[in-house]
Amino acid sequence: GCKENDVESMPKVRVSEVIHSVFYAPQYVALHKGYFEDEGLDVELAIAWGADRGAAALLSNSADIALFGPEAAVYIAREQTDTKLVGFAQLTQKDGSFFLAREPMPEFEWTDVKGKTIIGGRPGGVPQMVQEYVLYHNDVVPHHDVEIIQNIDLGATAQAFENDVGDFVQLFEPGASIVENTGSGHVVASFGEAGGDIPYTVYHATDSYIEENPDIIQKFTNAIYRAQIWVDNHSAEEIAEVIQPSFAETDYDILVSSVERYKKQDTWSKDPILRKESLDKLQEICIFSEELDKKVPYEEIVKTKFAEEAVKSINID
Amino acid sequence: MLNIKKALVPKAANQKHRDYIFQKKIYNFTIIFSQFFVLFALLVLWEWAARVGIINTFLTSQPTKVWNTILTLYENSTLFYHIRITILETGVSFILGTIIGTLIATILWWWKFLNKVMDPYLIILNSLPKVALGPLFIIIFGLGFKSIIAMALAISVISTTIIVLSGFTNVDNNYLKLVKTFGASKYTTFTKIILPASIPTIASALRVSLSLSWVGVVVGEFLTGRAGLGYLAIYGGQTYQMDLVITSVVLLAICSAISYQILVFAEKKIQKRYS
Amino acid sequence: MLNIKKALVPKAANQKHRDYIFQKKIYNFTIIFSQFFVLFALLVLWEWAARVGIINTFLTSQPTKVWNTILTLYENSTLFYHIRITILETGVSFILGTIIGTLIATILWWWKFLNKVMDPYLIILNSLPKVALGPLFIIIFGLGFKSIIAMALAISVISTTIIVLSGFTNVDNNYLKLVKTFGASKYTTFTKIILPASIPTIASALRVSLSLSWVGVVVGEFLTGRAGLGYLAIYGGQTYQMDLVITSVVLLAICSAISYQILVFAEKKIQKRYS
Amino acid sequence: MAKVKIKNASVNYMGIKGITEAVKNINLNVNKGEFISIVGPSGCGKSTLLSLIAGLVKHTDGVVENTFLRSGYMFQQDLLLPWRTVFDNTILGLEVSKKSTEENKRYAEQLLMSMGLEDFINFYPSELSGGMRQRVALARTLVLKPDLLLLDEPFSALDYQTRLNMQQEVSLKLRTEGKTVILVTHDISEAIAMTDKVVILTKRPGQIIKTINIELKCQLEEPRSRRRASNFGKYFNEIWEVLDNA
Amino acid sequence: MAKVKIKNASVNYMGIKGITEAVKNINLNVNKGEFISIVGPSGCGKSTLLSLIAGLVKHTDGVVENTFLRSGYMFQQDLLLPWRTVFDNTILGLEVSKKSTEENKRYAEQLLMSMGLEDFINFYPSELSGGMRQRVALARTLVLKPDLLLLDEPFSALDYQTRLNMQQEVSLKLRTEGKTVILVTHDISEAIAMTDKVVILTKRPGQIIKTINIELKCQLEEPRSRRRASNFGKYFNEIWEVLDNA
Ligand SMILES: Nc1ncnc2c1ncn2[C@@H]1O[C@H](COP(=O)(O)OP(=O)(O)OP(=O)(O)O)[C@@H](O)[C@H]1O
Ligand SMILES: Nc1ncnc2c1ncn2[C@@H]1O[C@H](COP(=O)(O)OP(=O)(O)OP(=O)(O)O)[C@@H](O)[C@H]1O
Ligand SMILES: [Mg+2]
Ligand SMILES: [Mg+2]
Repeated sequence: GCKENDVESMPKVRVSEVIHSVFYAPQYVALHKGYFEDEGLDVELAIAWGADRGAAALLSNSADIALFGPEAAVYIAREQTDTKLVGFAQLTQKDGSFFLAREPMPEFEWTDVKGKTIIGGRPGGVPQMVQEYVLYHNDVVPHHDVEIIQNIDLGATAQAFENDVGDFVQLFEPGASIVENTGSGHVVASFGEAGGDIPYTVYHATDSYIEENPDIIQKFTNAIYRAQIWVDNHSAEEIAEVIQPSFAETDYDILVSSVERYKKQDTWSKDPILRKESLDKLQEICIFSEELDKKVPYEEIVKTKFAEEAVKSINID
Repeated sequence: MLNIKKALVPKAANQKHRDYIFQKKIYNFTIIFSQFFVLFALLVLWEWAARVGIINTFLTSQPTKVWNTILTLYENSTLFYHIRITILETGVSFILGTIIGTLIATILWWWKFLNKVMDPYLIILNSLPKVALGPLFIIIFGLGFKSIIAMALAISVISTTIIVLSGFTNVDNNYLKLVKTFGASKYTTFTKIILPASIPTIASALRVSLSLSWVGVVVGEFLTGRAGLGYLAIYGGQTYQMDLVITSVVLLAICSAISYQILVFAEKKIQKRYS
Repeated sequence: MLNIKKALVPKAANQKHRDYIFQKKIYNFTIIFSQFFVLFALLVLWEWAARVGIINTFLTSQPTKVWNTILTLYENSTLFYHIRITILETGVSFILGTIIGTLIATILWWWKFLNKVMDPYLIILNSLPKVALGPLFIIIFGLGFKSIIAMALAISVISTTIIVLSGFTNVDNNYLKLVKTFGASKYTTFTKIILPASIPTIASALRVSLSLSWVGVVVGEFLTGRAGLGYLAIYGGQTYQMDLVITSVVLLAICSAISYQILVFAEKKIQKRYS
Repeated sequence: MAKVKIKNASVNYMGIKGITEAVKNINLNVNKGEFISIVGPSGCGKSTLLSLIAGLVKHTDGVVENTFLRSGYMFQQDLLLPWRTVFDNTILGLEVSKKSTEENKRYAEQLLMSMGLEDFINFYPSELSGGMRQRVALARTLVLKPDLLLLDEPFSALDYQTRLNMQQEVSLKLRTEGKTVILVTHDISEAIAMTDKVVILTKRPGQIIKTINIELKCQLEEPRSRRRASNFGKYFNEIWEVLDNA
Repeated sequence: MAKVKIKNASVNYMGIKGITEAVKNINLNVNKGEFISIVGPSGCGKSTLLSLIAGLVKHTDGVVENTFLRSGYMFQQDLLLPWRTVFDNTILGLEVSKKSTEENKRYAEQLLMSMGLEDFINFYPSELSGGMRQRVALARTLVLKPDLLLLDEPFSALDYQTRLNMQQEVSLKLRTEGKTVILVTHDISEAIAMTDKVVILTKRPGQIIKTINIELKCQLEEPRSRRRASNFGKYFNEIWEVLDNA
């Protein structure tokens, strides 16, 4: 059951998200269905526009909890040891990007991209690393068998593709839906499916914050878990309806189709537990891309205690 | 013809003067007409090119879509929310920027030694592309409002300082000599002469400060905004909604042009009194 | 003491004058000393705070790390490569921006009607936050160099135009009256009077154009750079190498300050001849 | 025979808010070789009258005829272009009116030499004193060989001593070359010292209130000795009184 | 008894590149009630000499004594502050020297009235003519009740007619109030018309080359009638020749 909430002094929690995206639907569900309030938390959302800045926000104490990929915590653990960022609740378990071609390719094989050009992401970013990893494991050597354009700002990749740059493009939602709508691109593969389970976005806090505020962390994890359950049990339309206020500027139909696509490939974790195997996989991908030389121990950057507690205490109704 | 002229130009000294004023009026009307025409033609051309398919509306949007986006935002009642946020941020950074810039200029005017010591640093700071400092501000000021204001101030304060300081130092030396003959102290000289005499310069510094504040707030919202027109633009960009990008750019242009005009109007009044 | 003075001030009209010059020299020396001291103190403080752990070096880096990063880049022989790229881009957009701005100003000076019609559009374009248009440039100009230059031009051209045009229209009317008594054509008036008389204004427009070119190139490299200091900064951010971010900011500051100084120097020479 | 004939001429400047009557009902004849000065309160339309004669503004009423071949203008400021040398400034008018032949250039040099500027031909205006600059301005005007010279307060920006010296020099130069001169000035003593006829205008709209012929008791037709004439003070007071009551 | 005594005084301005000798070996005594003028070529150190007497610059050599209680300065430009009304400009000196008592303010009003400015007390300087502005500047100086007035080319920025009128007015005002006056001017006729003693300086470094006592044959001690004196021209030429050869 839920803990008692003290309306008088709801602790304020400053949460930062990487970008503002349907990809994090359960978070908005928790927000709009009042799960945070139920738990007695006053959540204030901020956008960092980048995982690096989300991590910086935690380190500089301008956010209490930040949502980003655990690779940032890995890098930081590699660089220095005084402050550790610890992931305590996983939100998404798959890469959220899709692979689009110019023509529909029902029989798409990864080897079809040989000799072609792909618009990718910035070097060092997880989407790019996952792409290279997937390509490599499907017998395509990145940058050798295929040309990858990496110098385009994230906000301009779809436009560049529309403007006849490249043969394939890697896009997040709602970009993929929008490009499909214009008819100039067609989703041929999903990196979520191809890449398998990895801890793509995880809520982090500094180790000291977790130590000092175990209550808050627990309540927050509970709310997220409840939202994950709700999302799992409802249709794309229902989800879109709930999160619409956070996406007032986006067309409702696009919203539904984006949610649908994510839902279909099991993007959202069923529970907030970050498992060792999937972190290992992420680290492998980083090592593969030569952004990391050796793995950081799982225990150093992950605490599953709160997630496990949430799973135990909350019954699926 | 004559009657039309008389109706349009009721007051004139004589027939020649009436012709003259009539022609002037026609000329001014032609200009205003052309201005609207240019706008109208551009919009029509844009819309037409989009409909016929010469340009890809996914990339460049189109006037009717922009209009619809504005309507949608209005119906969501988020339109004025975003506008208000951005105007608020710009206003705060504009006022703060002017005050801080003037204060720094005052200190540097007062303490000449410091002025000379800081000189090269002012130049470096002024020529530094402050956009590159974005990440640092997030670290220092956190996400949100404070970082946005900090970004805007970083961009506007140094320029304001330099302009105001040059105003202070360019005050006619003869005024200083005059109050010296009255035995004025440095403080009196500053309050009675330097500051009021620099008001026209400060007023023109305001213009620079205002336009830099707009730029700064937009860059700041790109960096860490949760609302506002800059946020809308970057959000639209990240989610490939060019309609939203163009809409916010258009709204930004309108807002900043209006604020600029208000300032120019106020400036004219001030200039009149102080010079 | 006296001998030291004599050694330091070999030429002076008399003893009093020597004392005067000596004091001036001491004063100037104190200023330069203080300038270096400020720099040195900041660096030491930063380094110390980083070592003691007051500030988190992961976020703010530290002087020795920045220095090491510079050395590493140098050893990779990528240091001057990135610097060269950014300087090249800035140089091209600076020169192009000045030429285009002056050309537009010339056209508007020549064709007064167009000038009046375009007036409100110039104001709107000037106050438009051009950074928000980034994606559009990629669409129109493609990736890389051309888009970067376009971004820089978008940011600098309108300001240059406005300053140069105000220079053209502020040329002393009496000069125009003078050549009118010689029966000068509009073309002659422009080439013999307006243009040379505006050279000091154009020179000061260059300053604005230069600093906007730097900003524009950095923003452009953020958007679609494959090399250059702006690219280094964004790459550093992406891969959590704050050392690299700070290093590129420092390098940018140095480059832009140097270019600014060169310009000011050239400007002084020009001002001397033309006014 | 009068070469400039002005009959009942008026000049109005049009503005949106109203008409400015600058000068009104002007009747004036100027013969070849005459030295005439125009004095009047500031803003009374003196410069307008000169522009009218030069054909730079159009008269609203009346008749204006000017049969001089070419008129040369000299202004209060020297209007030297700071980026041109003394010589290049001198030939500006030649260049603009496409007459910069070798011969004319030689004439420009001669003019500069005759004014004692031979050592400064390649100097820039900023390196000259006020008097020298005004001399260059005169050379720039004379090099176009005007037969009528319109001087609009040519010395009023100079300091007192330089002004007296320039009056002397310019007066001598123009009289020896046999030019016709119309001089606008505020300075009554300048008008008396330099010209033979003083035309006094009223406040705006400028009308001719009185024309005084100056006949000084002096030996030489040059300002310095004219100033010493015993009836100089009488003319001064006469003009002063007319002006003061205008 | 001389109230200003200057003996062998020199003023040097120091600069990195060298010393500028502004004035040199000045010997000058000024008695109470005297009207003295200083003329000399531009840049010869006239303003420096005034500043020396006012105590604004220090002499490098010699002795300077000034036992006047308070000296008032008047400059070439009126230096009215455009953002202050006529009245507020007048009391600027009072405010700065912390003497803006009710009594002094009343005195300021009286002064303005005595100069015919009663209707303009609340006007801004930009709404006044040049002559009125210079009158306000005089009131601003006089309101501090100086016994010595230092006038540094006070009328040279005015147009000719206004200048003559202001000479008349100011001269009358200062003589009736029994002030002591030192006037710096370029204008020889102004010096003769307004003062009783003309001190002529050489080129820089300014040295006193000659002091001429003016004794005009006229009825009234006012510039207008002094100008009509028959020996006015004689003095003019005398000073002119000294200056021209200086
Ligand atoms: N181009 C113009 N348009 C409108 N009004 C004008 C124009 N030129 C002059 N005026 C007005 O006409 C009147 C006479 O001007 P003008 O310059 O001829 O006088 P002036 O006697 O030469 O004055 P000053 O003594 O100041 O040189 C003035 O009131 C002036 O404001
Ligand atoms: N503060 C100063 N520092 C250095 N040199 C100065 C200073 N003030 C004046 N001078 C120089 O001293 C000389 C005399 O100056 P001053 O102003 O006294 O001359 P002036 O006779 O009043 O000139 P003007 O006729 O132009 O008013 C000039 O050569 C001037 O350049
Ligand atoms: Mg005039
Ligand atoms: Mg002086």
